[in-house]
Amino acid sequence: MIRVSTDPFDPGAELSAFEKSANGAGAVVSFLGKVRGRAGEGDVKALYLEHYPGVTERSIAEIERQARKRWAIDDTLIIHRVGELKPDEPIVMVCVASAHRREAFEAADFLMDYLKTEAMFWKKEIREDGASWIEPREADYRDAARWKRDETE
Amino acid sequence: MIRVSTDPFDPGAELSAFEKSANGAGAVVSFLGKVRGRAGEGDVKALYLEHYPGVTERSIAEIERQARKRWAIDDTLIIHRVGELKPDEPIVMVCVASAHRREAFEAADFLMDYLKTEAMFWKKEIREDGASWIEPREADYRDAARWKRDETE
Amino acid sequence: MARLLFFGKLADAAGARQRDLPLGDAQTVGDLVSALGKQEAALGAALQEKSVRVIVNEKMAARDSAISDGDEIAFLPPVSGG
Amino acid sequence: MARLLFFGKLADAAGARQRDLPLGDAQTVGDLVSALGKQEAALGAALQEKSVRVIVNEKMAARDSAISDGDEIAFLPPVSGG
Repeated sequence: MIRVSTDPFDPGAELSAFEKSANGAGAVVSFLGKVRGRAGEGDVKALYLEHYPGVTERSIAEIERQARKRWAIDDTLIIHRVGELKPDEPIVMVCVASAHRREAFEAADFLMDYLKTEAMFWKKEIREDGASWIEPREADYRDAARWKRDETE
Repeated sequence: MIRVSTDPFDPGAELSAFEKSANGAGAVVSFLGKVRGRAGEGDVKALYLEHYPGVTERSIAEIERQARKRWAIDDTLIIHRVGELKPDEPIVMVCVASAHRREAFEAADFLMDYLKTEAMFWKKEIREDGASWIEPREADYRDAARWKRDETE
Repeated sequence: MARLLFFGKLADAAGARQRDLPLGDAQTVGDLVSALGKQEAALGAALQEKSVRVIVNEKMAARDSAISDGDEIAFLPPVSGG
Repeated sequence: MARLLFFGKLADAAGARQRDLPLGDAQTVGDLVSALGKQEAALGAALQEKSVRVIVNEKMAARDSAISDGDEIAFLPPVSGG
């Protein structure tokens, strides 16, 4: 399931519903991203996230389709907040259920790398001293490139 | 925190408490292992897990110490059930909080590999047609060996 | 008339997230960007960056993609989710 | 008298998870396993497997580790957690 929403979500409740509906899977990996209160340049007061309704959801669905092609996945859950978020608020959550832990770990890792570099979100950091749009770090592109390397090996 | 207990646990509630106490961390990865109702040799009625009280907890603490040496970890939670478990019951949960998602993913992955091959648990599979003690699969040893290879590179 | 959408830092450059604009002589995305740049140099330069992707009617497009009246033309800077 | 603990399949081989036993002449873990093997061949063979680890008084031990009265001597087959 893919959910892009301005509504806050409760990571514990999401994992609970997901793992129960994934009975039989054996392995469930979750990733939760929370807004960090500190950035390189100072204290973060808030994040503001924009998306392209419809197009963003389809860009995530395409990423999820790629994951299902590569790994034996029983089920996935992808939640992404948009709008204004305060420090420590959950911003993104990815859950993957699979028969085997290696597949669940790799698929969740892949989904996060691609959500960071391919999914259509734009993130503005609002600090005491101003605001700026964030772009993926070099490390994010490197992380995402790992999976492309794998494809050609 | 390390918890080895015959009591059932609620993965959603555990993640909820963990991620709230890990405020400031940014990235939280969880792994949940559930009893699978099917094994290679037939339907599983139950698992029976044994441990060596005191020694088992210390073997897990040693694994956790190794993880903290390798990755910048803010906090961890390791829960392992013992006693008799039915299919679909949560058996193991690992949560890792870190500033960065790569560290959180790798540390959780490492903890699970080592829990499978190093932590002092013994698992009996109770099937319709009998019962047998389980040993790590070849793949489990291979997974754990990945981290040793890394150390010497 | 076409509907232009600007995301992230491009909305700052355009001063709006959305703009309805007569296409005039512009027959491709590239033509449209050039025409905009003649009026607003900073916006033109921002849209011309290689990292900017274009989506026409919710489908990935290129600089030489044809555009026509009624199209929704979105300009996307590098994404940053998660 | 020492306390022997058997885990996993070794408890099946020993017929019990715990056994209190006079050490007799046994001065090392290896001596003890040999002595047990003379009475119970199957148990002796199971304990002699290379994959079986030994813990004496909650500390990892070897076959030539010394043992004495009052020790807790645990025999551990390959683990299988998670």
